[in-house]
Amino acid sequence: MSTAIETGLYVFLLATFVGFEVIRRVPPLFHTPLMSLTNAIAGISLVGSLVIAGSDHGVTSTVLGAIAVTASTINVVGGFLITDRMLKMFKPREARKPATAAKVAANGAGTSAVVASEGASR
Amino acid sequence: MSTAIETGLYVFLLATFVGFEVIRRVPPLFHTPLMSLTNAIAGISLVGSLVIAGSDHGVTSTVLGAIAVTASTINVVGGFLITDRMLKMFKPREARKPATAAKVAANGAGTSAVVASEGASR
Amino acid sequence: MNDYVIPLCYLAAGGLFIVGLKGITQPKTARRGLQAAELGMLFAIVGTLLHKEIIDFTWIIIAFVVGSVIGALMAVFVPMTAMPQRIALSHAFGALAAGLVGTAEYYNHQPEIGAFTMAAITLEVLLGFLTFTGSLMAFGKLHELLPGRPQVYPGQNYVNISVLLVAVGAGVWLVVDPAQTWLFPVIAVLAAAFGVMLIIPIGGADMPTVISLLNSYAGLSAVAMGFALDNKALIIAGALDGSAGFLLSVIMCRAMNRSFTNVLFGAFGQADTSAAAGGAVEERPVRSATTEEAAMLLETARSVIIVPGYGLAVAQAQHRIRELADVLTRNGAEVRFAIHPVAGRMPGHMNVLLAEADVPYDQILDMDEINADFAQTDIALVVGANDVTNPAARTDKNSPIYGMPILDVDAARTVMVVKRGMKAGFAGVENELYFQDKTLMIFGDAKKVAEGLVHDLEATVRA
Amino acid sequence: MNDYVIPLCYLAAGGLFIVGLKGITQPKTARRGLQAAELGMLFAIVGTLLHKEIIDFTWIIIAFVVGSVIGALMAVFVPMTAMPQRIALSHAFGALAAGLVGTAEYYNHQPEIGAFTMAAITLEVLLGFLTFTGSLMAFGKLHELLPGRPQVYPGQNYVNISVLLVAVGAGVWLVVDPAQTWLFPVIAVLAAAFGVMLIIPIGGADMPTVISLLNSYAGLSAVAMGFALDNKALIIAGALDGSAGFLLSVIMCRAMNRSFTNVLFGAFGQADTSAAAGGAVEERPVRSATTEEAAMLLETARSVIIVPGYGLAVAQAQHRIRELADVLTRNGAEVRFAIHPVAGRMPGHMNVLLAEADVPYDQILDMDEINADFAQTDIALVVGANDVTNPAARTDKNSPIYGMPILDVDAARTVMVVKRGMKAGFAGVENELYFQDKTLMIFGDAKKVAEGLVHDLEATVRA
Ligand SMILES: NC(=O)c1ccc[n+]([C@@H]2O[C@H](COP(=O)([O-])OP(=O)(O)OC[C@H]3O[C@@H](n4cnc5c(N)ncnc54)[C@H](OP(=O)(O)O)[C@@H]3O)[C@@H](O)[C@H]2O)c1
Ligand SMILES: NC(=O)c1ccc[n+]([C@@H]2O[C@H](COP(=O)([O-])OP(=O)(O)OC[C@H]3O[C@@H](n4cnc5c(N)ncnc54)[C@H](OP(=O)(O)O)[C@@H]3O)[C@@H](O)[C@H]2O)c1
Repeated sequence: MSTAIETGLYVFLLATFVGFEVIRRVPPLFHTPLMSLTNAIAGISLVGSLVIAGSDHGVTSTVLGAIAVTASTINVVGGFLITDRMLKMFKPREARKPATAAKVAANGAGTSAVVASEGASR
Repeated sequence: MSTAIETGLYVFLLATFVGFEVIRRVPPLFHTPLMSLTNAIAGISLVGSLVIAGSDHGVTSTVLGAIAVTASTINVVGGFLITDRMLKMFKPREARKPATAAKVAANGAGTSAVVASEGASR
Repeated sequence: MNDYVIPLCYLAAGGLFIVGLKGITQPKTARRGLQAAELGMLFAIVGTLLHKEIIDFTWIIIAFVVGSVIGALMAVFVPMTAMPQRIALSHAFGALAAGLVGTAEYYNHQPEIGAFTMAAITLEVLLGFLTFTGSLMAFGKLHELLPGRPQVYPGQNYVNISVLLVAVGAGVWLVVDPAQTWLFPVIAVLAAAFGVMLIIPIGGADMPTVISLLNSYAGLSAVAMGFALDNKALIIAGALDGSAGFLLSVIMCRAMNRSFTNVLFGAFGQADTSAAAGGAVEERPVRSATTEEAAMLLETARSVIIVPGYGLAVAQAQHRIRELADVLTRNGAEVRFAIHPVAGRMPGHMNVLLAEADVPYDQILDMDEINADFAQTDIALVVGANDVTNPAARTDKNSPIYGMPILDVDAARTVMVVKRGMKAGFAGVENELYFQDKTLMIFGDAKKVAEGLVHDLEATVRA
Repeated sequence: MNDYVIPLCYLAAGGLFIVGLKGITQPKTARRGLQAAELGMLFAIVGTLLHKEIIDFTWIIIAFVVGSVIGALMAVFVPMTAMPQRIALSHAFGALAAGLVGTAEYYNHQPEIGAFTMAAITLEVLLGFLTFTGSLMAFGKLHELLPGRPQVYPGQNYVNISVLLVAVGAGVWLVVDPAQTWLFPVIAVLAAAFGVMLIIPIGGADMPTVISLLNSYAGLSAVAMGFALDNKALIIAGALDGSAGFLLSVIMCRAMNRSFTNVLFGAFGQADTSAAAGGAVEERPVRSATTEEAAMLLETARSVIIVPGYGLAVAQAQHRIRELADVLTRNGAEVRFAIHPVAGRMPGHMNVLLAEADVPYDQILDMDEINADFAQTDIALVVGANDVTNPAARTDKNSPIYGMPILDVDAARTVMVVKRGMKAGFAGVENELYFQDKTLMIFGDAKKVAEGLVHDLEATVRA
């Protein structure tokens, strides 16, 4: 068995174990960002695409490579940006914008407990 | 960089990730069996020992190899057997030997709830 | 020098991708994880650009700029409600790249490819083109460019599987006898055709499971590319992608108590259509209420659990619902959100929508965390959710959703349901919940009703 | 043929080891996991025996038989209380094998070893012999062949570190200039010496942390062997071993609120000795009771939490304590066991001892699971545990155990403490708990006291 195959099999086996172990711990809260992050990571097909777009194997090869680079780059750039956009939206209770607290405070008695806890955490 | 080093580094990196992810999930209940199981697995040094004990590099090498094989085999055989012995001891509440239930039953009133629950699970 | 730098770049990339995924297991570390993954990608790209095979950067730069612009625009402008489509589209891009790279590799090195590399390339192209067309179809159904209903005809499954088998057979033949170069385009075309045919019989609402599965295929095609190019970073990234997609689809299937086979070949969701077409909706009395009446009840509630579903996403009502939650909180009620694993249009979708509307994530609870609390809750407010609250899943052995774990909204003292009419949900079954005495229907579009409730509640509170 | 069979055997072994460890994360799958690991080892051995370098099986068979017999005898006859020693001994065996293999490899191939392989062999030998002698020392201290007290002298840490640095420096020199063959034995001897010197200043009760760390070193020496022999199954097994040892020692350090440095270089447990020697034990009044008096109280208790500690293991009292738990249960009380992560003589040791005595594992709870329940408990019965129940960890900033998470036994309505006298525990600090009004001391050997309690309780119940 060639070392390339053997090594490939080891890396695949181990990476799959790691993948399953890590991803099973991702809470449902983050399932959508998880998908978009793995999308971005799958943009790793850039690695193959770049070499083909930049090497000297005739026009067809270069064009196929350029399309592949475009497609992969969309995934990388788009995937990371959108994951970041999503993750920024997730905030714990304490981190809500002060405006809310102000509004709440203006509302008096019934909610004083809530106000107190919000105030304390800042 | 030679492929052997490269591959080795990948395998080490990934296996360490797997190790940490899996072992952090082992409950304290099983920390002792875990240690004895990894001991057994570390008997994998047999792989190196066997080749040295069996190959033709002079007496010294063979003797060193034979000692190494003995030491590794103690780990493998002893480690697996003792882990098995330990794991067999861990039983959930329902699986306790009937004798206990009988003794309990003979004790009447105060414990009828316990008896009932033990009975139902069998 | 590069003999060391390039392999170490790839090694770092592989490690950083894993660190990235580990980050996203916790809210606190999620963004740091993202940055680790970004750094990993940077390493991978730098390592690749150092390859001495690359002699001309013109096309690389052009393609990179074009891709970046498109990617950035998509990332900035896509609304959160359109996440499922976007994900489907990006599977298509990734798979297309894999397919094209495989094709170029084949034609560039064609006569001297070893059997193993040939097998890897064939697999890469097969999975690549299959996932490409399949994901485009999924995109079409999710974006409602294509009809969402399952399109079925007799013997369909056999035809589909035959196409796949022929493609695989051709691949094996090509590996065994590399002289048959005409087989290569045949494989590519058959794979693309199978991708389309696979999605045709699957209903639009099953697309989330399907895109998770396509996620997994896209990952596997990257793995195949890694084997073909002997690049371990590719194999790691592909394996992570593959296991993520696979696990998510398993989680969803389990949460629907359905099997993979049923999702892929079951043409589920047909009943839905036929029932709607036949107008077979039964006329049984339900208690319905206006938003004013509902607001009066809500005003007295000390604890409210809001259950958002697919209808909330469709109506884009997340911001209005958050306002409603704010008003209720100001009125002194404890308000929480309960999320079923398959509520909405993709895994975790409801969470993102609520986060977008500024609902703090510790107010959003998973099914397992909150189910026991319904019994101590004054009002369960179901907004555009249906199947995930249907008690038939617990009791009716003949129901298609029997055995699916559900949110126990019927344990709450009062249940309010916001939906447009009495139509069934995705599974096409009637919901006994609506006919219970404790249930109050508030008919209307989720966004409008939420607006009305906020308005009336503010009026009541002020009064 | 073997070109395929051997690598696949190793691949299978690597995978099965992981599956094995995954199994042991849950009681239900633990034994299946063990079987997977055994199968993996079988694959690894078969794969190795197919190597064509092996030409003579005589010595292999002899060594294998001898090893199997010794291993089996040890496995069958070692008592559970002696687990820590046995584990230390098996680290020594594993590390010895690694060191010897490295030595043989070096002398067999000596002039033609590449720099990388040479570095791997050096590391293997260094870690191997260091771990070998270190583990033997740990065995000696645990088995009480050597004095348990830390043996310290001024400047000790500097001397030790110098020895290690010289050994590492010699290793680097040898890799750079392979002609200096005389360096090899120097490295081996220095490593062995360092192993001894490392353990001398560490107290017997810190041995559990130390053996976990040695576990990790033994794993790393297997990894180095894997690099030297280019064998990936070795690297995987070594990495698993290494991460297990490392994680366990981290868990223990955290549970003691101490740092690695403190454990390795802190000569902790000295205070203990000096206090005992100086007879500085303060004479303050405590409430003490006979077993009859205690039995009368226990008879009325509806809920009892038993807190076993190091003293229970020393007294081998696990079977008697289980009988006590049985009698209490028969008397209608709810009985549970609370285990602190560092109670006893090695991680998880208390669990094994209780399991041996037939206590069902769902009656045994970890600190985090049970701490909140002490407040609703009638009697907390502390048997041979001390530091892990000391409230000073919560309140007294000057205490050496300040910040260590403890079992909140003082929240129970009544606390009973079984120990031989008023001596301090491992950390050498007094325990305020014993002077509280709600605390009752029952002085005596844990086993004897437990026997007495069972006897008196049975008498009381019968009466
Ligand atoms: N999330 C996933 O990843 C995923 C994956 C695969 C399958 N599924 C399936 O999708 C379903 C999800 O359950 P679900 O409870 O969220 O949805 P559902 O059962 O499909 O019900 C959604 C309800 O929302 C109502 N609705 C639609 N548009 C509305 C609007 N604009 N305003 C107010 N209400 C509106 C509909 O009733 P009206 O027409 O009467 O308004 C419908 O009954 C499950 O059957 C699940 O198995 C989900
Ligand atoms: N488990 C681990 O892996 C680990 C690792 C590193 C360090 N440690 C350390 O070890 C300590 C463990 O705490 P622990 O509470 O279990 O033990 P401890 O604090 O050392 O106390 C044990 C107590 O048991 C009593 N005892 C000894 N022999 C006895 C016998 N035959 N019958 C009755 N009582 C007996 C002793 O008091 P008398 O002399 O008065 O009888 C002593 O106070 C902690 O300080 C921890 O940091 C543990």
